[in-house]
Amino acid sequence: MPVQILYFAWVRELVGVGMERIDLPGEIATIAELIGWLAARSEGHAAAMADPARLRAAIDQRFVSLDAPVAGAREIALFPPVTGG
Amino acid sequence: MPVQILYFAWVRELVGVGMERIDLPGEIATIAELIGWLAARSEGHAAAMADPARLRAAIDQRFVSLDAPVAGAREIALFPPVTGG
Amino acid sequence: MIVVRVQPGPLDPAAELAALGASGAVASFTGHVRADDGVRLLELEHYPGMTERALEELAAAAAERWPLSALRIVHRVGAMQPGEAIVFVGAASDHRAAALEATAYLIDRLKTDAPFWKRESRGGPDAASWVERRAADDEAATRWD
Amino acid sequence: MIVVRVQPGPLDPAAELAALGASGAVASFTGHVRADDGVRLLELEHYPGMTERALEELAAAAAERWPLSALRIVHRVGAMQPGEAIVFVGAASDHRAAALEATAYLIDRLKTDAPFWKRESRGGPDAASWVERRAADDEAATRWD
Repeated sequence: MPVQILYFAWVRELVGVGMERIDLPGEIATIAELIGWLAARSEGHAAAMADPARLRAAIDQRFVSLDAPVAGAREIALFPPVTGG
Repeated sequence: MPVQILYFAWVRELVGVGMERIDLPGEIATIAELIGWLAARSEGHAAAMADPARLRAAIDQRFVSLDAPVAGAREIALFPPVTGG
Repeated sequence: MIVVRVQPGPLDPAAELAALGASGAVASFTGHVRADDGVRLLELEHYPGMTERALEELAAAAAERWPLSALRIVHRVGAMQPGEAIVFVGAASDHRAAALEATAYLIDRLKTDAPFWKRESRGGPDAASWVERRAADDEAATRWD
Repeated sequence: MIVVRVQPGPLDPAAELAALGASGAVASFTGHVRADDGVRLLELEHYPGMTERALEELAAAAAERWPLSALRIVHRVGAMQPGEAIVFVGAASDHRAAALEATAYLIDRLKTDAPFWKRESRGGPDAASWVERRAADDEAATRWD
């Protein structure tokens, strides 16, 4: 399934792009598995995904935990903990 | 001793004046006793002092309880509970 | 910077907020004359001299309790129309909780610790009445003891 | 009336406060870029689309929880100088506690529930750094759970 992956803040900087469209292999069930799979795509991806504990995620513009299922997602975002306000 | 007595809000309206200078008899020891003594001065005073539980007081511009001693006071104010803000 | 003011003229909350400056955290509270219960005129009586002293002591107590860079208390006295601002309190700090808590403290305590009295007129010759003190105000104030 | 806005241009807290109207009780919180720790430029990145949704949900949750007559959340994005306002939240109500609590809730929750990221520059080529999340912000947010 083609999914839009968004990156923000230092995740975006390390990956090198803010958005990519990816065909996810069917065996990827959760955000955590997606993070592991993305890490293999480039050195930048590897650096950004090195420590999943530092990452947060959203599916279709709602915050989710890293064990959330990705099935049916159209847009997945990975980013550091938010620091607004 | 001559003391300045101030009245505010409906206490002032019932007494009929906002301020009076009074020579307090030496036997008046507390605000509560002052209230009882003032009640005899006029019908207006009597109406204003009728229910001491509805009155609050300040001595020299500081809130005090009704059993506070009046000795040494230069300015005593009697008024209803405050309602600012 | 602590500013305490009692004034008969109009109070502009926006200007007061701006005057609190640009610290990391700035909180404010404004009370207006309520227009929803038929009140046509509100009169605020106070105890000149004691009022300023009470507000200055309140400001000093807040500045002692929280790390504040600025604090303002402005209270109107005299006659006011519905919708006009009666009171503005605000606090500025590097810390969000300090600004928010100091602001809540200032307005809660002002309602019990400063000598102001409100009289409402609803029209008609005998319709002016002194506002009664609310027990909820005493409870709000005592939570800071 | 609920107003939620994300804007790249300057934010005027005084104008936002005035726009909250003249309810009996109006509370506000403004966050400014701190000037005291050598920061020369602050950049605020956000997640367009999700940001607006998150702020609207936050506003709706506050309006559900307290009886509010008006509520505003305005957040800047992009580059800002020290002293400039980053965020304004405010609430108006007939009830003092509702306005104050809703305002504290909005800013506490905004810090954990909306996708914003701050980057600070202190001058020098490599001196830009992403701000780390503070545990105190998580604690402040969870007190409303």
